[in-house]
Amino acid sequence: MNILQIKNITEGALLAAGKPLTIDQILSLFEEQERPERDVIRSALKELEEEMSGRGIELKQVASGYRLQVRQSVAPWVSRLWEEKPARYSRAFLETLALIAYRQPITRGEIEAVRGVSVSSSIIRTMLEREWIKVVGHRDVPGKPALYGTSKAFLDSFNLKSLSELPALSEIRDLSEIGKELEAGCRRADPIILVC
Amino acid sequence: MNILQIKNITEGALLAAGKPLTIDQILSLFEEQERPERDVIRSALKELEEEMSGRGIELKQVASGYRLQVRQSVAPWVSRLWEEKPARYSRAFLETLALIAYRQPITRGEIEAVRGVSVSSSIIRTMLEREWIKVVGHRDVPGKPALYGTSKAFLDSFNLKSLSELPALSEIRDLSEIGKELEAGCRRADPIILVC
Amino acid sequence: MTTESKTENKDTAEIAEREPLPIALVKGEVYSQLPKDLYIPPDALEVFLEQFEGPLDLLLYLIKKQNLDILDIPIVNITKQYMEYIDLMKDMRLELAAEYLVMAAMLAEIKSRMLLPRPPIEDEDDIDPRAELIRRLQEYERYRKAADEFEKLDRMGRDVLAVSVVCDQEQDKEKPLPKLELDQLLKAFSDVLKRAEMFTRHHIEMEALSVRERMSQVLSRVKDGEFAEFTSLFDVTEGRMGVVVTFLAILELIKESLLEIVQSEAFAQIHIKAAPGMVSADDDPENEAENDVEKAIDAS
Repeated sequence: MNILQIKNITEGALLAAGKPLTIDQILSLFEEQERPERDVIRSALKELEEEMSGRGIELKQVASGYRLQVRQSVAPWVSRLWEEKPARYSRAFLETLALIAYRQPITRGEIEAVRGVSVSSSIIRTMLEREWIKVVGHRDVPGKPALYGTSKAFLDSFNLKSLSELPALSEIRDLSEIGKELEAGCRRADPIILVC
Repeated sequence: MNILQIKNITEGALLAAGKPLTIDQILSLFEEQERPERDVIRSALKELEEEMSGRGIELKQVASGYRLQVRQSVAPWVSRLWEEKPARYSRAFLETLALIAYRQPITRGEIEAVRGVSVSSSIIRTMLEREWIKVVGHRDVPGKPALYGTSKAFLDSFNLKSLSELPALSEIRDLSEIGKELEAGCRRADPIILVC
Repeated sequence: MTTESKTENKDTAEIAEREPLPIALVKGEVYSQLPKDLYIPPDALEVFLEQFEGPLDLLLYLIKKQNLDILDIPIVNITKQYMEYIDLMKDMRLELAAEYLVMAAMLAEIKSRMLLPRPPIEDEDDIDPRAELIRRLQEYERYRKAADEFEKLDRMGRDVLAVSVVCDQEQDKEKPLPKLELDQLLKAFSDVLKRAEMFTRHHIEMEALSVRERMSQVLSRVKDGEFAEFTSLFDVTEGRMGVVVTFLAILELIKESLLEIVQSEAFAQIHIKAAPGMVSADDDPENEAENDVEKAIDAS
């Protein structure tokens, strides 16, 4: 099979799949005797990417594979196809998601401790239903609270290849003396709670 | 707006829409003051069509407008995307079938009583359609519930001559023990074993 | 913390007190003080207050509004303002989350500690509550910022649009039926038994499979409503075991009121027929009310 045919199959598959495809998934489209080398697929992807520069679509590598998507420069026009505007997420939603993304695995109680307020069940449920987060285990403390982590679908949804592409978390500034005292005290038993 | 941008918007829209678009629909994506002439869209479509010749997708005019679709020459490969591995039977399905096999004749209510959850009609229907089970009678209680039993087709599909060839419970024990060992090393014997 | 920064801090606080910076923006109008004599439409204020994501958020807001550094919070001043907001929320009868009150208590405690002369530190574990507050504020602020960054990330469906192109052959393929392995079935049965165990105290006693199978067979034989000769149900070629199994099956069916057994006179032919309720099988009414657990599990 010549490289043009392989490239066309790859392009057709990426356009029709409706989700990111891995190189393995693309390879599995070929019968064993005609199956190209991985490198051939890789170079086909590279060629596609080059051909598409300056066009209405682009090839993007995200967490669960390669994805053809509408180029952002034309998205404002194309999105007029749908009347509904994409949902806006509440601050509570985004803060909770950020905590899970940066601090995973994390329990709900730990999220609440940082945010200073309780986390509504519906937020967690929405994220689980969207498969952006998943239960990755349980902390071995009374009540066995679930530990949450983010999924590939989360990265895909935010156009990211890996967690390392997340914007860097701002630094905590040095607390000088107070900070040292604090760390030595191991942030356990908080006197404030006793006061209340 | 230059022709390249218009072409890219047209391409993006056709790719994202998932259905044919008319020229009017494409025009409606542009704000009034930037909206191109119909002929501009027409020639953009023509250019797209030419660019796509020899590629994995093609522009096709159908009754309800223009549509981008996977080129026939690569469709046989691309369609393997949906050549799913056969789905797995759900736990509810397997448990229901197991109960019918081992406890026949049995009513749906009895299955529900053992499983502790309701049995969906679709599961029973699937088994009846596949002719794995059949109604062998009705229990003489209010509602006259159907009594289910397994059929020859069920035995055939497991390569069994008669139900007596189904593994006895002692073998189930071995099996579940083996499964356990495989799963998590040596865990404690499970309570069923003691009972049987 | 250096003395210098303390002085600076004091200055800032004083400026803030002399010329309070705007605290609220209601319908485009800037309010620099909490309402004492002025009227803010209750709806607007409610929206304003509700937008806080908790006490830390409110505190951060108060600090930021005065261009203060988290590390140098003028506790007295901030506490005062915080309490005013809390009072306001109470007045508005907003549902005030307990977390706000916890924070109020914490601030009050810090304030009192700072006003009172400090005893020499005896307990080394005694954490400066102000440090703890600063730590929490900083920690929260990081994730607040991160959430803002998340909002800016390209998002599928908003900034990035998926493509979907038709592939004509996709509908032609028929999904193969899943293959079922015997061990899967066994596993399922053992799972269900395990669960059933949790529903009942009865021991699960399984009977021989063949009896169950024979019960189905016998039922099929008699389900047309006709009498069947008792003896005709037995197949002697099956030998002693087969006969016994058939007999057990019949007994079991009678016990379950599925069969009727009739003998017109002593020593006459015994006939078997389906119990009166046993209509022939074409439709199954799907509602079954009866059935207790024991009946199903403890069949023998």
